[in-house]
Amino acid sequence: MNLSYLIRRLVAVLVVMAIVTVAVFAITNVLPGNAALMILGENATAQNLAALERQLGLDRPLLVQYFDWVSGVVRGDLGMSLRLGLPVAEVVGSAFINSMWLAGLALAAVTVISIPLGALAAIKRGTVYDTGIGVFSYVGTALPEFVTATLLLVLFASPANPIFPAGGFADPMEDFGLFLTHAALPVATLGLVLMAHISRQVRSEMSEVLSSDYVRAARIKGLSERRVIWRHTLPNSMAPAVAVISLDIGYLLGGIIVVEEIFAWPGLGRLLIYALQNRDLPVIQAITLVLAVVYALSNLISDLVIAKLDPRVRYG
Amino acid sequence: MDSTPAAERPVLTVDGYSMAYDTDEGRIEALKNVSLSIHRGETHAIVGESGSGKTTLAWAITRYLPDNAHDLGGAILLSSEDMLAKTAAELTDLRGRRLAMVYQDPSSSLNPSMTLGDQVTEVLRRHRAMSPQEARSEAEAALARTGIRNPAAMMTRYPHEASGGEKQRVIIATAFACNPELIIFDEPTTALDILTANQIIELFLELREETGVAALYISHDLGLVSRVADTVSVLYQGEVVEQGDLKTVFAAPAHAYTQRLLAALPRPQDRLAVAAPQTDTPLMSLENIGVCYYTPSLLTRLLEPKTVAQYGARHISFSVRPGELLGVVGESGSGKSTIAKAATGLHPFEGRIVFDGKVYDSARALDRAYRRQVQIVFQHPDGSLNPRETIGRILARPLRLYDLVPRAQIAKRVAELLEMVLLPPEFASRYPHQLSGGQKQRVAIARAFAAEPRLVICDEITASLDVSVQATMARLLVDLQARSGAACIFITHDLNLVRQLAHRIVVMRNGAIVESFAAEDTEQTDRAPYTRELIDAVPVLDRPAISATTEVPHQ
Amino acid sequence: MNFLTLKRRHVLMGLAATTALPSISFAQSGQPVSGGTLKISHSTRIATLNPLSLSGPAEYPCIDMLYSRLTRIGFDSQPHPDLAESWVASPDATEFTFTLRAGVTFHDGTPLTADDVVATYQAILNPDIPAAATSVLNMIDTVEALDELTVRFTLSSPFADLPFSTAHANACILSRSALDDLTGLETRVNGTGPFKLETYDSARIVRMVKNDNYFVRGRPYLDAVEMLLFPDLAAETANFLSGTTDVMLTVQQADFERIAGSPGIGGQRVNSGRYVCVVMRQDAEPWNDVRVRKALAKAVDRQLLVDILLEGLGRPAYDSIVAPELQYATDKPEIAYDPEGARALLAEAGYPDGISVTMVASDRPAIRSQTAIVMQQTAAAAGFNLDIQTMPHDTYLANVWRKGPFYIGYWGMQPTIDATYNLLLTSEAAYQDSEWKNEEFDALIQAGRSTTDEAERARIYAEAQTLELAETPYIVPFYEDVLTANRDNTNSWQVAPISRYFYIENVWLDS
Amino acid sequence: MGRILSTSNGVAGVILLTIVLTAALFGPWIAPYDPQLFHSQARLQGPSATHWLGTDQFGRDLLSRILNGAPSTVLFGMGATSLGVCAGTVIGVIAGVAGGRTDGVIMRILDGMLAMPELLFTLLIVTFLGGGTLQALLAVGVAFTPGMARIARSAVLSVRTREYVLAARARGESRSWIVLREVLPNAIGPIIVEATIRVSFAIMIGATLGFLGLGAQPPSTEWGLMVSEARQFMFRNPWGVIIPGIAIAMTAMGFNLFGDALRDAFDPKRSL
Repeated sequence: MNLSYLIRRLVAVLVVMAIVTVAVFAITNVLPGNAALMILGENATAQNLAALERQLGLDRPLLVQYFDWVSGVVRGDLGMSLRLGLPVAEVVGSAFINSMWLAGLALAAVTVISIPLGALAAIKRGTVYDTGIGVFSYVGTALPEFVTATLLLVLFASPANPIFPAGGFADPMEDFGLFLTHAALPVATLGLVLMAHISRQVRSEMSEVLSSDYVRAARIKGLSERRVIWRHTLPNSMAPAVAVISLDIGYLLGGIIVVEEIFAWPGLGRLLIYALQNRDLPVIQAITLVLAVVYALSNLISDLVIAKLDPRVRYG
Repeated sequence: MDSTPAAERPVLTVDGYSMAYDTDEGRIEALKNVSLSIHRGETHAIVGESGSGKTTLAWAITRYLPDNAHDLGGAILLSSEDMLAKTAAELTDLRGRRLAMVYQDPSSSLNPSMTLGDQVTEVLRRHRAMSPQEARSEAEAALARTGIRNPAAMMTRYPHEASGGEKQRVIIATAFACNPELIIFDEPTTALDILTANQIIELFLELREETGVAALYISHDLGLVSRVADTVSVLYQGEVVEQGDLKTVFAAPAHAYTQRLLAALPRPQDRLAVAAPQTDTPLMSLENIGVCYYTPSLLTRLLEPKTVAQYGARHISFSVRPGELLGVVGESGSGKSTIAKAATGLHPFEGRIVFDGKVYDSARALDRAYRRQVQIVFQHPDGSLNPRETIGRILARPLRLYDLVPRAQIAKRVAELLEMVLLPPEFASRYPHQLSGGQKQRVAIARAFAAEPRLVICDEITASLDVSVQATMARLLVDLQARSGAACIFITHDLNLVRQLAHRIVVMRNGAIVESFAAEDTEQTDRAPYTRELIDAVPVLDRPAISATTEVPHQ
Repeated sequence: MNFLTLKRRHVLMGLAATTALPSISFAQSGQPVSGGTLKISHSTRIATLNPLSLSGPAEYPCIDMLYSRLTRIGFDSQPHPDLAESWVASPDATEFTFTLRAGVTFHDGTPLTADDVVATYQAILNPDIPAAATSVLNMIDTVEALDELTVRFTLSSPFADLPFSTAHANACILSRSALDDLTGLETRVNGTGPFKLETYDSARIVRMVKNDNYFVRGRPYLDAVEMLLFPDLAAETANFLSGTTDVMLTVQQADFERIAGSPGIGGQRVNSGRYVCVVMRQDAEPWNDVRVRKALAKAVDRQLLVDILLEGLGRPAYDSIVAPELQYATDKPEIAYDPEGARALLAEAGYPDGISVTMVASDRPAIRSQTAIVMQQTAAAAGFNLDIQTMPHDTYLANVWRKGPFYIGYWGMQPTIDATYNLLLTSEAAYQDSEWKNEEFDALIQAGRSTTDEAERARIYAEAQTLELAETPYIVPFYEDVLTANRDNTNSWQVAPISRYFYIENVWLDS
Repeated sequence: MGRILSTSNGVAGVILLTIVLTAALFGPWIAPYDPQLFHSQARLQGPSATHWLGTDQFGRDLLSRILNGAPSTVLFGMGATSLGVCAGTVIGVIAGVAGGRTDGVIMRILDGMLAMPELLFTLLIVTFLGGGTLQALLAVGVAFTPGMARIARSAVLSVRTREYVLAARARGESRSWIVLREVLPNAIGPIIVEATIRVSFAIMIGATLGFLGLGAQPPSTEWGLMVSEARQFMFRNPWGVIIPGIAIAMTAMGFNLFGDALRDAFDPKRSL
């Protein structure tokens, strides 16, 4: 991984950030109504509205607002949330941590479960495992999160059998066990779609490796089936598997938005929907920026992991 | 179990073996009643064209058949033990220890994420129960035996860090590691360039003498087989049509198919070239042509100054006289195809092209008149024709583009073109996927000549065809050249074929011209060492030429 | 225990109201026990604690616990003393003098003085500071502190209901130091209320703890109150039923029966004046013609709306924005669902084959679009072909509210008839959107607010209400009930019809 | 077509698709009741003889609403995808054919648009256009464009290096002829396959927008909206949530299976 490639990737990330912020700024500002109107709601007399707009700085020309905001970001100050009257960094910060807990757990569960599942389906091609996983993967990818979430709520968190709490959050630092019970259903919802998709991809990658010349050569060398799978097939399927997972991180970050809304998980997703409904521009900007950076970094990290797993891959 | 003593008992006996594949279109017989036997120290060659079933035989012997394959009958005995009866456990124990294999493509047959050393030691530790240290030193010795210069370093390298030749040596070392009774060689040199292939053949002969191992050598190249094999079986559509001692079979082939294979072998002495051109004024000359594939970007130049631009070919100058056939010979990566792309404006180039007196100094300068007079035919028949168009419309396109023929006569002209390349006129309404490789290449040639060009560039047009089809394609090209008076630049890696067709030959290596000479001066002593090496590397059978019969319809 | 109807009581104005805080005795079990933490679940975010401008349903209980006001509306919808022990009004209702309770301190220990009251009201009346209470206090001319504990208000025009206005939810008394840092008000609290703010995490929880030196002895009973946010109704309901929370602030009509019927839970249904209204802009066709408005009034099946939308938890209304509970409210004649009558009126008004018109409904709260959908069904038979157009709330606020010809409004209950009419129907009303300009009506309202004579005010407001019914400026199909629920261990949890005052200091938990 | 039916995926896909498409085309006409009609006595009932799939909170017949909602949900998915496919293909082909600097610039912009998760990107555009079915359709279409452009570009690039295209360029064919007659006919295959699979994704996003209240607005019978409206009554009549959920899943699965079968028919080598 030589220097020029790394610099080019980082420059690309910065360019993307610029595009994202301009786009978000343009989008949220062209709409009718603004944060002040939303705060006052039906108490918005003309006089009240003008006062609040002045207080929130919404009366300044668009371009001035944008460059003030950018100069703030460069200094690390993301500005104040229009609706919540709190520094955006604080509001988005705590939400970010909660969302990363959710995304992290979902990603871990997905990786631990879907890779072996996919491998099993590929190795035992044509058997009941294969078709079973095939059906699971098709059903999984066809259920939107809000349907899965609602069904899980009805099944596991209804008053009839409250196995899991129906949403809500517990601080992992204070009581990790309680936190896990709260996180169980959201992680399951997020994970289901991903597991279905990734196990199918791993299955097709593994099948290709199993039909490769070098696996055939390994078998003809008389190596035990276990060694052929563990030493020749799996290592070479890891790189494409990681590539598939990194592609789905975007889907995961999107899915968070819906799952947090349903399970009352105080994360970025829910904050974003609240900010969008209330035209809270600085918060929308901050969240979009954070999600885009997380997405770009995860792609970069997965590229590094792939380079580590597959010696052929050189970035130059 | 017959009582012949171990020495005379054959290592491998295939007795009346047949098998078939179940496919969507029903059951297809791949091997019909195949019998052969190989004794210790003997090398038995299986010769046949693609689709003859020779590779299927290799998988049958190693019992590594896909799920849709079924044994129909007969036996395969390894030292009189029936392989068909072996259990999976017995097979895993036997493979690598008593039976090994060397593959056609070394770069895809090695695990990309494992060092070369580990891929040799794992066989030793599996079958000869060696400790890791013993295995490592034994592996190093095995690599050294295959002539690899620095075996210790090679042990730690990954496959992508070694050349094609080095990888094939590692595979050979792995195969010989446990002194197996039988090794199957499945076209081990096809994927390598001629010189490296030659070295691998030498290595094979040495190791065979040393170990006395029985070898089954599968190949489509009769010339090569004549250098390595003691006995031979000729396979045609799954059947052994001829078998016996190699010398006698090649000297007096009994079966028509064998005769045709031998006849199709290009021999420099069987000259096919049209009459040499009289005038010396060139039709086209390339002056100092250079093609650059990669120029480092500003950023890379800033950070890694040592990266340099990479050229496909540089300082190339040669000329072609009207009606002449100029042979351009070189290995893959020598830049010969790059010149073809430059000459047809498919890739920007430096330097000048002078055609029929007119000067062109860049790819964009090549105007329509030039493009009509200079046509190109490519190597892969499958890729040359647009799968979505009928053969008739493909052939009609040049006629319409250069409006050579009034609209009404186009259909008639297309029929004439098809006959010109010995294809029935009703092929006009067919689609490319309904034709064989040879037939598709003929349509591509017909399309080139449809434009009534003055120069046709043939970029390895015979490389992906079977030997027998190659011969007829070469003869067709020469006939069309004679009839149309067009000049031709014939690009190939097959020196014998080019010596049959060309008036002059240009030898290229690493993007530069080694030398150029008249075809008849090839055997001169003052040839450049690289050219001499090329000539020696390709053995020529000393059979007298036999007139070729018409092509067997199946192709 | 449900408060079905509240009996109306007149408070004699003119005399210093000296009655102490109404000690509401409950036929509940046993003596109140102090201690414990009350957990209240709610589904809308507590976006800010700034008492001057907040308006969220979950935000009102917070400032009711954290702050006090001069006066406070009781469960009888009448103003009661709070920080002001007593007040005296001049006969012509242009001057009011409030005497503050002695020995009251803010949460930070600083004493409450008249100067704090004056500073608070000057902030509310300051045009540069956004304040929701301005519309009901704009008649105040000057506010002066006569001495440490007395404040005098002089009004620019007579206004008998000032004690109702000083009880406005957003008229909390702030300390002078708090008023210097306005943005600080969003997150920091220094009030005089029964509870002090401990943690404020708008995404999850607002926790308030007991204020030991609250000016009412022996209150509050609770050690702490936690407001827990559940944006998703299903999650909120499940947590409440499973006992994680003690009180569910607002219960949806759809779930009320099921929740109230669950073991260990008591549902409370309080009639209130919250209403949905159909706004018909009368400066253009066809709504300028009163017959068309009357025809639409006949095209609405009010009982069906109550049964289907409110699951019966509400009362049909007959096109008056004045809630029955309000002082001087008169009984309104029923308007039956009469499609033929409506069709005849339309024909008479020149629309023989009915009217097609677009009705706009914002998507929040959902009751707006639901009302529109049900009206579409019933009005079709009466010759009204309604095309329902739903849109996000922000687009509605910006483009349609007070501009569009025909849309659904949704308003909470106001404390007095004067406040109710001045909000919407008088020509200079704060949020006038019907363009129904009637001088006679304006004069009546002006007169109503300037006399303190009970009988006179009753006559004036009765006449105003008959005028409203005659002209039908709005179609008001029903009044919603306020629905809340609490576990059996939570005692004397109540919600006022106006749902701004909660008296959580009186709530106590069984041990 | 034969090859598509040969695999089990293909058969399942075709069956599901026929059900869904018949519902989408003839739904409103074969619905037993008017989807907006109230049966106020039969509110929130499970499946019964009169109402085969039960009723919602206003007593409206769920089967009629599903059939009536089919066109808006399914055609939404197809409309949004075809919008994304057309725009994406045009951009992808331009990038693929032009190559060099234009290709670089277009790819950077696409990377910018793909930097955000697709649902987030759609949410932003929907708030930009304001809620509503048409706006949601436009938003999903725009959100799909970068993904489709990338696929179109790679399809074009893989075809551009084929020798029959090089032969055409060598012959001196015009660029537009090469694109229309040689490149596109052969690149369209993978594009259509990807488009079919993306329709299921578009339907799910459309339903999610409906669920969040940013897509179709009441009284529409869009399935996502139906689920969100029924959630309030889920413990009194779970069918209100389950039935639209199953309908969405069936449609998405139908397109997924059919898309995979189509992909296998085009290049069997990559079959699963």
